[in-house]
Amino acid sequence: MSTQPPTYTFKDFVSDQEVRWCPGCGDYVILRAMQKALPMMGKRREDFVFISGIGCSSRFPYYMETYGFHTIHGRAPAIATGVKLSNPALSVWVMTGDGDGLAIGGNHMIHVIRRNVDLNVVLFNNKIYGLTKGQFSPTSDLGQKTKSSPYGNTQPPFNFGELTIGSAGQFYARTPDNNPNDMADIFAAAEKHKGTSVVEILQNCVIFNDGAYDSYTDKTVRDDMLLYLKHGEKMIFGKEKNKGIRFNGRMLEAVTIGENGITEDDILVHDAHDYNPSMHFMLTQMDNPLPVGIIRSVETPTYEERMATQAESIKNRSKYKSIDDLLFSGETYSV
Amino acid sequence: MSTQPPTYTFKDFVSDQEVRWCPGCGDYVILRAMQKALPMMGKRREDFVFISGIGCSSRFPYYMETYGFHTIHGRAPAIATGVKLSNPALSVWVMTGDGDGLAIGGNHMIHVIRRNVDLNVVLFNNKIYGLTKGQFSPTSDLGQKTKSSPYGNTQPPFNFGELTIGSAGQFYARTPDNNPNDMADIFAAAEKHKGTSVVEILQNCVIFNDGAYDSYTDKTVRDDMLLYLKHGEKMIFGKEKNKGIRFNGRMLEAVTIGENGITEDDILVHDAHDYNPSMHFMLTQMDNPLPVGIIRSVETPTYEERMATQAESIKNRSKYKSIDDLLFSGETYSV
Amino acid sequence: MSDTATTQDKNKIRLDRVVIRFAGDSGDGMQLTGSQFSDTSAMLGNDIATFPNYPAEIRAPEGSIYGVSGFQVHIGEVEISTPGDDVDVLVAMNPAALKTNISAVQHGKTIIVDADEFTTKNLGKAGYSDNPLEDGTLSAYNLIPAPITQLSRGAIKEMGLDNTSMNRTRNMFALGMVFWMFSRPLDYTIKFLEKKFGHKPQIFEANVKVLKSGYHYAETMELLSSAYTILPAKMTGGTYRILMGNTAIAWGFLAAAERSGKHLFLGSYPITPASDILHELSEHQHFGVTTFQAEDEIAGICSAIGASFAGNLALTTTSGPGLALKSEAIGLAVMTELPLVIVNVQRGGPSTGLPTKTEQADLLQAMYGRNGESPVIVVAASSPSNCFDMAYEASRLALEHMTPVILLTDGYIANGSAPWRIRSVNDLEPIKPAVAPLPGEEWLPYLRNPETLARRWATPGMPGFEHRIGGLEKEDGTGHISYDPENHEHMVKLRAEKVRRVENYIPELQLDGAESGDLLVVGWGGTYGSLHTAVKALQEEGHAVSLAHFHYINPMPRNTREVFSRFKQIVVCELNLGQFATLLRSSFPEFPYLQYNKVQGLPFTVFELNAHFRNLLNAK
Amino acid sequence: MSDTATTQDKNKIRLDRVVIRFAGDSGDGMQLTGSQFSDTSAMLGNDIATFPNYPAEIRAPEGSIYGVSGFQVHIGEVEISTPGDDVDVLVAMNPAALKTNISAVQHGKTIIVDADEFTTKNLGKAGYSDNPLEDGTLSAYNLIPAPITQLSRGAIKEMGLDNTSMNRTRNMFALGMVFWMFSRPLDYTIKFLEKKFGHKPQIFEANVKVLKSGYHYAETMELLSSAYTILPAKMTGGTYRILMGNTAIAWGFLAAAERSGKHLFLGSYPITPASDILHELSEHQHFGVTTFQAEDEIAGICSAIGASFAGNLALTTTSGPGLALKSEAIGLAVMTELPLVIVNVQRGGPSTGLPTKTEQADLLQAMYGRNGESPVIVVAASSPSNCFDMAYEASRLALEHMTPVILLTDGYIANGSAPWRIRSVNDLEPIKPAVAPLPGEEWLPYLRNPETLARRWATPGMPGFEHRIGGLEKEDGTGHISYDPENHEHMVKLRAEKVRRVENYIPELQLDGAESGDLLVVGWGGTYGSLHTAVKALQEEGHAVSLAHFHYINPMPRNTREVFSRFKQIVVCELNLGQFATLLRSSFPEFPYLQYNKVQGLPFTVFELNAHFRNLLNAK
Ligand SMILES: Cc1ncc(C[n+]2csc(CCOP(=O)(O)OP(=O)(O)O)c2C)c(N)n1
Ligand SMILES: Cc1ncc(C[n+]2csc(CCOP(=O)(O)OP(=O)(O)O)c2C)c(N)n1
Ligand code: SF4
Ligand code: SF4
Ligand SMILES: [Mg+2]
Ligand SMILES: [Mg+2]
Repeated sequence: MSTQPPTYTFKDFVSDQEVRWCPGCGDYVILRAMQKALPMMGKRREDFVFISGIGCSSRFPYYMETYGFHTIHGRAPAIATGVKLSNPALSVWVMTGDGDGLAIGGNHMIHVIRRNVDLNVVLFNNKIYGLTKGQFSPTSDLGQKTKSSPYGNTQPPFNFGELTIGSAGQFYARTPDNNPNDMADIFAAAEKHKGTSVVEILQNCVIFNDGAYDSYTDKTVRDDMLLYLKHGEKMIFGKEKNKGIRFNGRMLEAVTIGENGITEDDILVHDAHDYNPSMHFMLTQMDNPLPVGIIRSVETPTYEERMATQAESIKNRSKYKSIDDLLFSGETYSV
Repeated sequence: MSTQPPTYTFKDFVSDQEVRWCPGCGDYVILRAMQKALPMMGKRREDFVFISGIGCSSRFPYYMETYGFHTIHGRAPAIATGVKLSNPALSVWVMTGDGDGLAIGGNHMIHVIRRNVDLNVVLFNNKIYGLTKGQFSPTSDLGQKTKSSPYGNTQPPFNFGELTIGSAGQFYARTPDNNPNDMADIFAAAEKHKGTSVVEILQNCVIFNDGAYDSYTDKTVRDDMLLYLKHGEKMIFGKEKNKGIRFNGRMLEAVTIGENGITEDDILVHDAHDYNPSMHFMLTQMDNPLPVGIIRSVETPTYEERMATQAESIKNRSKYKSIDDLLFSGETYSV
Repeated sequence: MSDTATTQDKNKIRLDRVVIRFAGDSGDGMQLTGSQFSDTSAMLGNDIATFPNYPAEIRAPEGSIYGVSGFQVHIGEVEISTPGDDVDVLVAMNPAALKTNISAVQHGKTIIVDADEFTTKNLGKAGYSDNPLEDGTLSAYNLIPAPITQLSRGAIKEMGLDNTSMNRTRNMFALGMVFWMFSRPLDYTIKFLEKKFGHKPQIFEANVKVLKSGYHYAETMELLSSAYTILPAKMTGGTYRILMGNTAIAWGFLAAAERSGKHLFLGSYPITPASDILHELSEHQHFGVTTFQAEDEIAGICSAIGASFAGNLALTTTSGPGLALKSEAIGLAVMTELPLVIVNVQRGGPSTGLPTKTEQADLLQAMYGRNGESPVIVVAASSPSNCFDMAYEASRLALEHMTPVILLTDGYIANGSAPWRIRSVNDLEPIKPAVAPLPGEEWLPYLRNPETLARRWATPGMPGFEHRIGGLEKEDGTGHISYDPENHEHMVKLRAEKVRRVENYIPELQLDGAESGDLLVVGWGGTYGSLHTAVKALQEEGHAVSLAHFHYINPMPRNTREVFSRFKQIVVCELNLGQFATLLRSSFPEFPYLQYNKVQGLPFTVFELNAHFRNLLNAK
Repeated sequence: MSDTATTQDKNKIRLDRVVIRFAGDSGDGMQLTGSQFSDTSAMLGNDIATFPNYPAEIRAPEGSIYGVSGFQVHIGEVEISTPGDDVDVLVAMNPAALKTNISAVQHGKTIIVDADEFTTKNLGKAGYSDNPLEDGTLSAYNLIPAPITQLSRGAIKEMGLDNTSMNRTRNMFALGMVFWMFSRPLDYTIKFLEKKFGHKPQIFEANVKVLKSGYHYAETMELLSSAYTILPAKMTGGTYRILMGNTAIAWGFLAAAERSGKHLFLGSYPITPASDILHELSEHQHFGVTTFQAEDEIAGICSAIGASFAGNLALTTTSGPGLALKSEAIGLAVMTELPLVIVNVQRGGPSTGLPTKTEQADLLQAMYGRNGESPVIVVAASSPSNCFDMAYEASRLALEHMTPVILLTDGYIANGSAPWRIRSVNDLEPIKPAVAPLPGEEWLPYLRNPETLARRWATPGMPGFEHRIGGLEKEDGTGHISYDPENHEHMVKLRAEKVRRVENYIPELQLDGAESGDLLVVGWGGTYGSLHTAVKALQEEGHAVSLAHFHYINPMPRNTREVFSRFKQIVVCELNLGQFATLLRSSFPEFPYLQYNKVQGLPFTVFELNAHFRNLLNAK
């Protein structure tokens, strides 16, 4: 870690493994965005670690020329915690899916967020189990027909933004899978953020849930259906940039500037750094338009920082300077 | 279920098992409150089922003269789901602790809440693992010294209210362990509510975390530190009933009526039934005063209702009226 | 199909069996093609067995080696128990399909390829540097290079379809060719296409046209000196259907629910190759079946335990890694003596292993994978259609003996299919679940049936039987928590004895072959087809060899020791390193056991078994 | 304590060993009292073994049967290997303590009770209808009813303490009495009290006063015809301390981390009786130990696997149900060939079972509780102090052989304590973990050491060795995903062989006793003390009996077969229904194995073993 890292290009992060996702899968965009983002991060290649569970999305580490671990279903956050606590200098990424990260892995997910371990979590949310060929997931829509819900899904979905904030999350961003540059920027911001950074990607599965996000991302609607958030800027959207978000006394709502006496002054400014998560929570409650970008980004001590501080203070006080001190401590006697 | 249930008293719900909690444990109050509440519910005794995991709190079912199942650590919500889906006429209670329900059982907890299975979840939050003799739990305070955090806990806690709402929860109530009557009322409301009802009890463990809630519940402070919420009423508290809650443009805050030009009109009215959880979330963010009572109570279809509706509609359309229809369906041939 | 009916009877060479493998890109519809061939053959009265071979990837890039999908069909006038070792006819729709499948074809056998696909680009993707159709490497085979793509397109060129749709008909051309070769009529497939494409008449018509073109092409070009025919097999009279193992499992449970008067509850989490059971049961929720897709395997089994506590026929389905996760909860069902069926469709391990491949390496996990002395019943299904019976049996044992039952199948029989003689549920022996006594009768939660030791089962909602159970050690009778040392030992032994006594309620071991002899082949589970075929062939040659195939593993049939004692040699054959042999050695240490093992993610071939047994017989 | 020093030498009856049990209410401080007695005895040079018996409840109501807490001490001039079967002196602080402990006391032995506590109310709570001190039921014992409460209060009545504080000194009175009986000095305890109550001088003083009162009371009242003494044992020279099994485990890992140059990482979730290992290591985070209390057992082991991937000595600790939950993840460590130690402190099962009691019934789970062919090293500790050695051994094997190791202990040795001869970490054989080659050297993730087959280990942060591993089957060498059938079989066998070869790196089986004979007693794990004592007694009587005690279970020592062949009979003794016997039968089926089993949540008594072995020796 002593010398300046070399200047990398995305090619330095392409592994020799053939990429095996279905042609047209949204995962390709994520891979490319990541390979673009890593050279921006000012870290050495050997210090990146990608950890995944099981799922199409979890194949990700194989394609990165970094350290990687394709583990077992749902457990990537726990394994990544072990890696990070062992070597805090590493940049540790958890690559997961809506099934891997929120069904079987939901507990590890909320706990890692609560602890604020300095990991970057990227969740590929295609609202379906891809690898097992199309069962509903915890983010599938009500009524969604899948192999295991042939008559329509009856389980209301998680909203991952809401859940992250409900788990005391300090960084949450959301981005569609059709804009690799924005995505790369978000990855870079996630890496820069100290603490658990959660990035949810609205990912299209062309085989089992094609078009899941068309109502937001289709060219014809996206200007009106997506709200691109930027810290410190007004929450304005729409083809004509004439719509915005205000608080109506109960919740956030979209309004048109110039209608019903609404002026730009009524429109809220996005403060991603507000320690109190109330506004961020309210943003996660919106779906028309759907907020994308960095919704929350607040720095508080990470778990490993707290641990390190504690260990340091023990060292200073402890009467045991070596293991032998401990073994021979207290009441001993000789024969 | 045909006839009117008999008139019960609390004694009808006392089992023959000797209660084995430590003298002075807050769990006794919960037990008594429950035994008081059940006769109010208009159900037959055989239709109550208490399901727990492992922990001091999870001993609860043994003491109730109802059906009961003391299962394994963390799994009560999943087991209760099976019971309820099998027999929706039952009143099914999940009795759990902060370790059982939020550490090992955290995933089942958030999923049961998301699905809105019509269960009543009572979580005894003593911020400690009691049964295993005093390790920190996911709700332990930062810095809390326990057997496994001899130098102070370094893991920031969950706020269970926040987590419930983050998991799309529709009913959340919170109550201290020193008021069995209020508690019984909340139990009755939880049972009445269709969908997952979450009740968090601020429970004192006299042995391993005595006084954890003194800063809220002690006689000398409780009027100023607890905000008793009632649906439809203004959020007013304080010994002099002169304090209240308002929204300051960013979050909720406590103010004094009559100071700085604040009048009663500025004080918010509690709407537990608001479908949008924004205000409820903001209430969970407060800790001075700490809101208690029913914070959210919104009826949406339960999981088992959705399932039943679907099964009914399949029945009407299906070409298979019997299993034999299915076995002999499609392409068959005779030899 | 009337215009081909005439060719059915004359000029045919009669075969007693044939193995055909259709192989192509994942997008080429090989599974459908293969099923059409096997279904048509079944309708003609052949015995059949099929096995699909899916690629591990969902949709690998076109033309890639790892994107090849295959479907093997074995049909016969004789009894067919396996999808067959060696392929008589390989249909390879592209170079990658040829490359990955040729090792299954012996010299002298037939290979049909779509010659149009052997372009430089496709050859490269498959890793061929030269074109095998031209460099003579296939000279030892009966190679039929047909311009399938061109001819398919030609047949429908005037219809104005787009390229993709035209290409999608290629499989029908190949199917037509093979139909001609084996003298199968087209009408079943045409009916099928009608149903499938009814709402898209143009696509329907195109497919039929191409199908017929393939048929006529084969006939016209006289690709083969003559067509073959396979006459109907001699099968027990009855109504048949083709059934996949996983569907059979699902139906077996539906039948068991019906015949036990219990509601069926499935708590599950998807995992290859078990998910299809969940899919199938999810289709039938109106039969009083509840399927609950849980957040993980633990919640899957726990919801089932809750459903069992509430009085249901409770079921959970999974594969190896999922069974590992369920370990702790199975122990709870053992302790609380609740009925529960756990289906484990085995796949290649350890860990994630080879998820799409078959194996038998979860046997010891099923036996011992829990803390404490935690006995369960373990049974195994031996074939796709036997899956129905064993699902029924597992339900019966769980409900009548009040204990968890693990039913082992594997990826091979779960995805394989075979003819199944349909039985009406009314013809099945009824199941009599343990029940609580009538109101007022004396009852305690751990009162037992003195014969089976099953406890009597009261469920929430029954007035007067309120009680509490749990995972702490129980006092026999009352079910109260007990730390008493003697009670604990009593209960540990009682739970073991309860499972042991199940041997009185299961059939004795039946041998395939004579009751004594030189060699006893021992197998269990999904290897039955191969073992049976190999042993039968040797018996026909006059060897004194028999097969003892186990469906019941814990407890084992009560005549096991006696059967073993009547043979000179015993060889235990398994798709693992010897797990059943381990079990047999500890149960019946008095016999020496030879082992024959294979751990390649593949079933045994009849050939390798045959050779091995022959060696053993000759060596002695 | 100078004023008692004079009584040390005269008028003493010399005993070679004595067993004392202190029993009272959970609040009575019996654990502390017992430790003071055993520590003092250790200081005097006695060999000792102790065992606490906690109630299942945290704090049961005062005076209740299930609230009784006990602590047994066995001290001797001779070698002591168990806390003892029968109690020579029982101290019972209340009726419930008498009731629950009297069965361990033989007629003629001594019982000291606090007579003040035998009130009608307390007798009722204990379920006595009559007062046993008065109704003659204790006439067969040497009963010493002392008014302990009254005398304790009397000794400090002028100090102005509140009632509760006064009552809390009662245990010191009893301790003083027993100190006198066995001629122990008080100074060690006085020093201890000073440290404990240093900040509360009044309480300190009160305790010392009461302690001395008890001592003088015993002396003055001439309760016993005379005091006893137990001379120092002949132990190997060195510095000793008393060590509890769980502490020994923790320290063994600290030492292994130091001697392997690795950072120690513990990922764990609390569970009785394993939590103390987590507690102990949490105290020492400044030694480069990271303890991570995870949300559950799965996260516990997974964080450890992550730590192992990152290059640490990784550890997870649990008990039975927790091991079940870790099953799937252990498989991942097997497949990725990462070093990992899993400590399983066994308790009574199945399911939640008897969580505070001991058992050995997780052996087969440790061996087989995973999907697929998933071999791991299994070792077991045999005594509290051996826990240190086996923790060190488990670390060595994991790091040098790149594979998970399961270390089995049990509640009995985990909570028991015994003298441990302290070794400086510098005197321990260094551990040489597998390492990646130097920068530039050729390397692949699954390149192996040709002898051990351990793969070479590169960890994140090392430039030039970036690579990816995972749970899918690996191609040997490259570590790439491979679905190749032959590679799979090769790897399955290789993983088994890697574990098998560990037999070349572990010591041979050493017998306690002659190399051949009439009876070989076989044991493993925590039963060593009882087996050793029982066998030694028979040897002293001239019987040809030896003990083969296994610390290494998978693989077993390479001379096992040979050792077995030299005895006429083999009896396998375990606290389960015969799990090691099952393993032995399948590994060495040529020998007949007798079994001796007990499943009562309790250790073997020397008495019952002795009787059983004697029968076997006579029968032959
Ligand atoms: C213990 C275990 N249970 C189940 C599975 C099967 N499984 C593999 S991936 C997966 C779901 C994948 O869904 P998701 O995480 O959304 O990933 P995607 O394929 O959609 O990217 C499941 C159920 C498994 N491999 N292991
Ligand atoms: C699988 C498993 N892991 C761990 C344990 C040990 N254990 C029992 S209860 C408990 C925590 C109890 O804490 P909580 O739920 O807060 O209950 P409390 O005792 O405080 O009421 C733990 C860790 C167990 N019984 N099973
Ligand atoms: S199945 Fe869906 S998620 Fe998986 S690779 Fe294919 S398109 Fe992508
Ligand atoms: S340990 Fe704490 S929570 Fe448990 S019974 Fe005692 S006081 Fe209650
Ligand atoms: Mg997905
Ligand atoms: Mg608690």
